[in-house]
Amino acid sequence: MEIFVGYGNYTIALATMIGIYSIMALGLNIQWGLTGLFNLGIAGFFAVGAYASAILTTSETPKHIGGFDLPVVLAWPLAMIAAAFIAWAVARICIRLRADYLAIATIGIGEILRLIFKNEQWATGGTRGISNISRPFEQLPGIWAPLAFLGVVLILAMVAYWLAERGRTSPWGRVVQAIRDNEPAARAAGKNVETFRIQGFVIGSAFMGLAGALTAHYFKFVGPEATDPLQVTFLVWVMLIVGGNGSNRGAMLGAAVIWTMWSASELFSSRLSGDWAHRAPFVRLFLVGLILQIMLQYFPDGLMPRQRQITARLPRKPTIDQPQSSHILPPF
Amino acid sequence: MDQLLVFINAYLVPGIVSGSIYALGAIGLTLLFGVLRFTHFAHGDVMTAGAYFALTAIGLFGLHPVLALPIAMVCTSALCLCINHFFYRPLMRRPSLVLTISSFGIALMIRASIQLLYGVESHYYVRGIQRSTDFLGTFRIVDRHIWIVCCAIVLMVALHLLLTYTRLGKAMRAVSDSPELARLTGISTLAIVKATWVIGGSLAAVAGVFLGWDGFIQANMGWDLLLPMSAAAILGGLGRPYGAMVGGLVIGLAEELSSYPWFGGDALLSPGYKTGVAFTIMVAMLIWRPNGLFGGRVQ
Amino acid sequence: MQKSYPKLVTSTALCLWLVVSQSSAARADIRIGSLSALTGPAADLVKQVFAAEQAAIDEINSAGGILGQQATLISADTACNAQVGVDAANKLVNVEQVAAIVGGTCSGETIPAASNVAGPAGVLMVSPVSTSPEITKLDDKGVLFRVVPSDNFQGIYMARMLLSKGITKVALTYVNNDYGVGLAEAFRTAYLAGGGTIAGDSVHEDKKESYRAELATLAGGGAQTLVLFAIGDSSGLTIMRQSLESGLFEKFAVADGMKVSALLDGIGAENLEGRIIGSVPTAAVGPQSDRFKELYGHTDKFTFGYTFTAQGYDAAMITALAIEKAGSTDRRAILNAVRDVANAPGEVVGPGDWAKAVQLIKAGKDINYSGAAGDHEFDENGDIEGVFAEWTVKSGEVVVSPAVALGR
Amino acid sequence: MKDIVVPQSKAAPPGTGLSIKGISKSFGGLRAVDNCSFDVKRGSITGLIGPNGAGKTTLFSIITGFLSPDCGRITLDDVDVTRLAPHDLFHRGLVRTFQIPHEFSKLSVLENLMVVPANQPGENPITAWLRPGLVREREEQVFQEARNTLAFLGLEKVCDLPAGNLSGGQRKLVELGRAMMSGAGTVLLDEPGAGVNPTLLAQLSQMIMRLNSERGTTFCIIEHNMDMITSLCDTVVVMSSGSVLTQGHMSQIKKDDRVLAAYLGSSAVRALQ
Repeated sequence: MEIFVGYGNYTIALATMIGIYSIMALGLNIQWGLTGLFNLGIAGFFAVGAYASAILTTSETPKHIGGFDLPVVLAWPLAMIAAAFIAWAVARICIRLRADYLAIATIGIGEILRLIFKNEQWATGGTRGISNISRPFEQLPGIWAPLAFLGVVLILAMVAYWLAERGRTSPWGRVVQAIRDNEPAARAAGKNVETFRIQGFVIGSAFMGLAGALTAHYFKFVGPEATDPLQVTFLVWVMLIVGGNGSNRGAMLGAAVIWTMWSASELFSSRLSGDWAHRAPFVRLFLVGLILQIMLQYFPDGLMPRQRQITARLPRKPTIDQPQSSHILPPF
Repeated sequence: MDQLLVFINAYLVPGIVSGSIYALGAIGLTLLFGVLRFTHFAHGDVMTAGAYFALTAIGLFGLHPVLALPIAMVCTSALCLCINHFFYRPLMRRPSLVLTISSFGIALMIRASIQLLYGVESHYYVRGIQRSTDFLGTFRIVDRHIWIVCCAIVLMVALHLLLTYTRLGKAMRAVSDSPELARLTGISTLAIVKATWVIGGSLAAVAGVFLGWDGFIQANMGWDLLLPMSAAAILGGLGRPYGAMVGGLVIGLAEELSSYPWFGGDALLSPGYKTGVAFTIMVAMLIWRPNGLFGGRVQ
Repeated sequence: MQKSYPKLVTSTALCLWLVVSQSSAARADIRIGSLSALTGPAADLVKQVFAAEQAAIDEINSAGGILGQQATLISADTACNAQVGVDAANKLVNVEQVAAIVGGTCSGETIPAASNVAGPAGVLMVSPVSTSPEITKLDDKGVLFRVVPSDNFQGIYMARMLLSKGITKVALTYVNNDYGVGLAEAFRTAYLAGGGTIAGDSVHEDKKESYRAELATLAGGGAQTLVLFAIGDSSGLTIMRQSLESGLFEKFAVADGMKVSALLDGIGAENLEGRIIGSVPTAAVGPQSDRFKELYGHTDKFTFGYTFTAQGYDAAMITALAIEKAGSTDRRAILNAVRDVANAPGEVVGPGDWAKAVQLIKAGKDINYSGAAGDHEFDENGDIEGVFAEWTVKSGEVVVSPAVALGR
Repeated sequence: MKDIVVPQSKAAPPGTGLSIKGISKSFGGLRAVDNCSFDVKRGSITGLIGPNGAGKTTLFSIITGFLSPDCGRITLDDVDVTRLAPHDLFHRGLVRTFQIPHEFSKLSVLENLMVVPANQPGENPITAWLRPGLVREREEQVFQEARNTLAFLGLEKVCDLPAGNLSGGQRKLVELGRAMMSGAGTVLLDEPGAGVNPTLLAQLSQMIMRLNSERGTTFCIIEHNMDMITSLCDTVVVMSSGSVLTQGHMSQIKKDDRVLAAYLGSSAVRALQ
C-alpha cells in the first residue's frame, strides 16, 4: 500500500514540475516559436521571478531584504511584472540585434543577473539564497498538500496555455509570426517591428518569471544555483525543439516528455552497479544532447508539428460567392 | 614592492596571458562565424577536448606540454571534422540558428563524454610549482607564461601568413567577406569549411592546453571560457581574425585590470564580479558597435 | 495539451511499471538513499564522498548487514541544484521507498530536499557536507541531521587558533559559495573581536585560471599570512600555487576544504612544508580516526583523506545504526533512534565496529557512535558541536594535532 | 475575372505628392544613388525605369525608410518624411512592394493579407486577451477585405495554403495584394509584372489605371516591361548609374538617345524599335 502512496507522491511531484516547465516552454514558444527571438537567458528571467516572489512573501529577516509578507496571490503577479520589467529593459537595448547576437547578449545578461544574485548579499541572501519560503496549502495533511499545489500549478499552466493560444490565434500572433517569417515585409506592411518584438519578449519572460516564482514556492528555497543555464535554459530549449517549435501544445508535450525522461531515467541508471552509478548521470546528459541532434536532423517539426496560424472563429466558407462582393473594389 | 612593478607582474602579465588564451579561442570562433555564419557554442568544449587530448599524450609519453601541442591539435581537428560531418553538415541548408541550437547540444555532448571518460576530478600537466624567474631584477615571470605568450604569437603570425599568402587563406577570407561571391568565383566551399574546422579546432586545442597548463584541467573549463571568448570575437568584429586577436587581449586585460585598485586602496570592482566584466563589455559592444571595434563596414 | 495527456500518462505508467517490476526482486533489501551532486560544480568532491558512503555500506554488508539483511545504497544525482535535488529526493523517498537518506551535499539542494520532500514524509536525512548556517534554523520537521559543523563554528575556531599563535594581521580570501562565505563571516567577526586585523578581504570566483590580480591587491595590505577558505583541488590550489610562484604570500591558514590529497600532489608536499596551518573538524577521541585510517588508509574505494570522505562514512554509519536500532524500516522509528545511537551516554562504537554495535543493540544496550570525523553529538537542531584539530604539513605528511572542543 | 466596380465618390486627394530632392547613398566606395531628384505628382502614375543596377530599388528603399540616405530630402505632400521609419510612412499613406517577393512563408495566403490593415485592435495583446468581441468585429471586416482582394487577384483557391508553398508568380500577386490591403494613397510598386502571366498583367494594368483615375491613388512603378510603362505612365523617370538621366513623357523619352545608350541593347531597345 505504502508503495502506491509513494508512486502517487512521485507522480504528483513529476506533474508539478511538468506544469512549471510547461509554463516556461510556453514562454519560450512565444519568444522563439512565434516571434523568432533567440533567448538563451531564460534562467535569468526565471531567477528574477523566483527571487522577486521569495523576497515579497518572506517575513522580516536580517539575511536579505524582506518583511513584505505579501500573500502569493499578490506576489506571483508582482514576480511576473518584475521579470517583465527586466525583460523590457533588456529588450529595449538588445532587440535590434541579429538573432545570434541576441543569443549571446541574453546569455551574458543571464550571467550578469546570476552574479548580482550571488554577490548582493544584502538583497538576496547571496550564496546562501532565501529559505523558509511559504508554500500555498502546505498545512494540509498528507498527500493533500502536494496535490493542492499541483492543482494550482496545473490551473496556472492551463491559463498560460489559454493566454498563449489566444495570443497565437489573435491578430497580434499573426503580426509577430509575420515578423518572424519576413521582417522587411512586416515593416513594409506598417508594423512597428521593434514594438511587437519587445511585446513578445516581455510576455514570454513574464511566463518564465511566473515559473520561477512557482518553483521558489514549491521548493521553499531559492539560491543562485537556480540560474544554472543547463537545468533551466538548455532543458527548456530541448523541450520546445522536441515538442514542436511554434506549437503551444507541442511546448507542453515537450515539457512532459523531456522532464519525464530526465527524471525517470535515473530510476534505471541508479540501479547500475559500481563505478557506472557515478557515470550514469553523464550518460544521461549525453543522451539529452543526442536527442536534440536527432530531433533537429530528422524531426525538425518536433513531435507536434507547428500549428497553422488560424484566424480565430471566422466562417471558413467565405462569403465570396455572394454576388455583390465582386463589385467591391479591394481596399486600395 | 614598487607599485608599478606590482601592476606589471600581477595585473598586466596575467592579463596578457589570459588574453592570449582568449585570443586563440576567439580566432576559431570568429573564423567559423565568417565561413559558416553561425556562432559555435561548442567551441569552449572543443578547447576542453584539446586539453584532455594533451593530458592523455602527456600521461602516455611523459611529454612536455609544448611537445604535446601537435598531438592535441591533430586530435582536436579530427574531432571537429567528425562533429561537422555528423552533426553540422546535415543542418547546413537550414537557417543558421538551427546550427547554433545544435552546437549548444554538441557542447553538452562533448562535456558529458569527457566527464564519462576522464571523471570529474581536476587534472594537472605538471606537478609542483615553478618559482618565477627575475628578469633584470624587476619582472618576475614564470617560464610557462613566456612559452604561452610566445607560442600564441607564433601561431598568430602563422595564421596571418596563411590568410595573406596562401590560396586557401585568400579563399577563406573571400568566403568570409561574401559567401555568394566566393561561390561564383568557383571556390570550393566544402574544402574551405573543412580547413576552417582544422584551423579553428587546432587553435582551440592550443588554447585549451595553455589554459590547463597555467591552471588545471577540468571538464567545465572550456564552457566557462565561452563567454569571454565570444566577447573577444564580438569586440574584434565577428568574422575578423585580426580583430579577435586584439579583442582577446583587450578582454583578458580588462578582466584583470578591473580589480586593480585604481582609486585608493580597494579593488575597483569586487572580484566576485570579475567574470561579469567580459559580459558587460560584450553586451555594450553589441549595442553600440555590433560590428566590432574596427568595424566600419555595415552588414 | 489534451492530446499530450494520454502520451504523458502512458509514458509515466510505462516507466513506473518497469521500475516496479525491476525493484520487486530487491524488495528484501534495506534501501538507503544517497543524495549526491554527482554532476554539477562540486562533482569532483561529491564523487569521493559518495564512494566513502558506499564503502561504509559495503563494510556493513560484509559484517552481517542491517537487521540481518543486505543494505543497498541507491544514489540520486542532485547536480548541486534545487530542481534536480528535489526531484532526486522525491524519487528516493517515493519510488525507491528508501528507509533513510544520506545527503545531500550542496546546501542549495539539501535545504529544499529536506523542507520539501524528506520533512513532510518524515524521512531521516544525514548530510555529510552541507555546512550552511541556514540549515540550523530550517523548518525541516526535525528530519535533517548533519555530521559536519556549521561554518559558524569552524570560522570561530580558526580565528582563535590564529590569535593564539600570535598571528594578528592576515589577509582573507574566500570562494564565493555558501561554504566560503559562511566561514569568512564567522571568522571575520571572531577575529576582529579577538583583536586581529584583516588587511585585505576579498571574495573570489571559483575555477578561474588566474587569481594573481586578487592576490596582489590582498598583498598590498601588508599581511604575511593568507587566510584561504576554498576547496583544495579547485580555486584553493590555484591561489596557493600562484601566490607561491609570484612570492606574494608564503604562509597560509586554511580550513577543512583544503585538506585534500590533490593539494599535496598538485603543489608538492615539499613546497608546503611549514607554510600551511589548517583546521579540521575531527574526533574528540583519537582511536576512532586511527581505526578509520587503518581500515581505509590504503583503500582503492575512495581517496583517503579527501575532504568530507570521513563525514560521508560517518553519515552512512549513523543512518545504518539508526535503522538497526529502530528494528524496522519504519521511518518515524528510525528518526527517533538517531540520537539514541549517536549521542552519549552509551558504549562507544566507531569505524569497523559494526558487528559489535549490532550485538550491543540486540542486547538492549545503549550505544554512542563516535566516528572518523567526530563524536557527533546532535543538538536539538540536528547540528553537531564543533570539535576541531589543527593540521599542518611536516616532512611530506599531513600532521593533525590533538583536537580541541569549541565551547559555544 | 469578373468586372470590378469602382465606387465613384473619391476624387484625387489634395497635396503635391511625393518629392525627392538631392538623395545620395553610398555603400562603401560604391555610390548607389547619386543626387537624385524628381517628383511623383499626387494622382499621377510615374514610371521609374533604367538598366539593372541603376539604383532604382535602392531609391525605393530610401524613400520608404528601409535605408537612410546620406543626404537629401524627401517630402510627402510638403511634409518632410526623410528618415522616417517604414511603419510611420505606412501610416502616412506610403507603401512599397518588393522586387523579390517577401511573403510571410508560414502564414496562409489569406493571413498574409490580413496582417496588413492598420488599426486592428487585436494587435494589442491585452485587447486580444480581454476584448474578444472588439477583436472579432474588426477581424470580420479584415477577413472580407482580404477575401475580396484575393478574389480580384484570382488566388481564392490557394487562400489556405502557406504562402511559402506558392509559385513565384503567385507570390508576386500576394505581394501586390498586401499593397492593395494597405489602403495607402501612394504606392511604390517594384516590378509588379515580373513573373506574372500576360492575361493577368493586362488586368493588373487596368486595375492600376482605374484605382488611379477613380480613387486618386498615386503610383510610382519600377518595371522593365516597356509596354506596361508606356500604357500606364504619365511621367517616366530614367535612372542610370545611380542618378536621374532624364524625365518626361514616354514619347519624349523614346526620342532621347542617352536613354538608348544607357540600356545598350537591353529589352528597352527592342521595345522602342
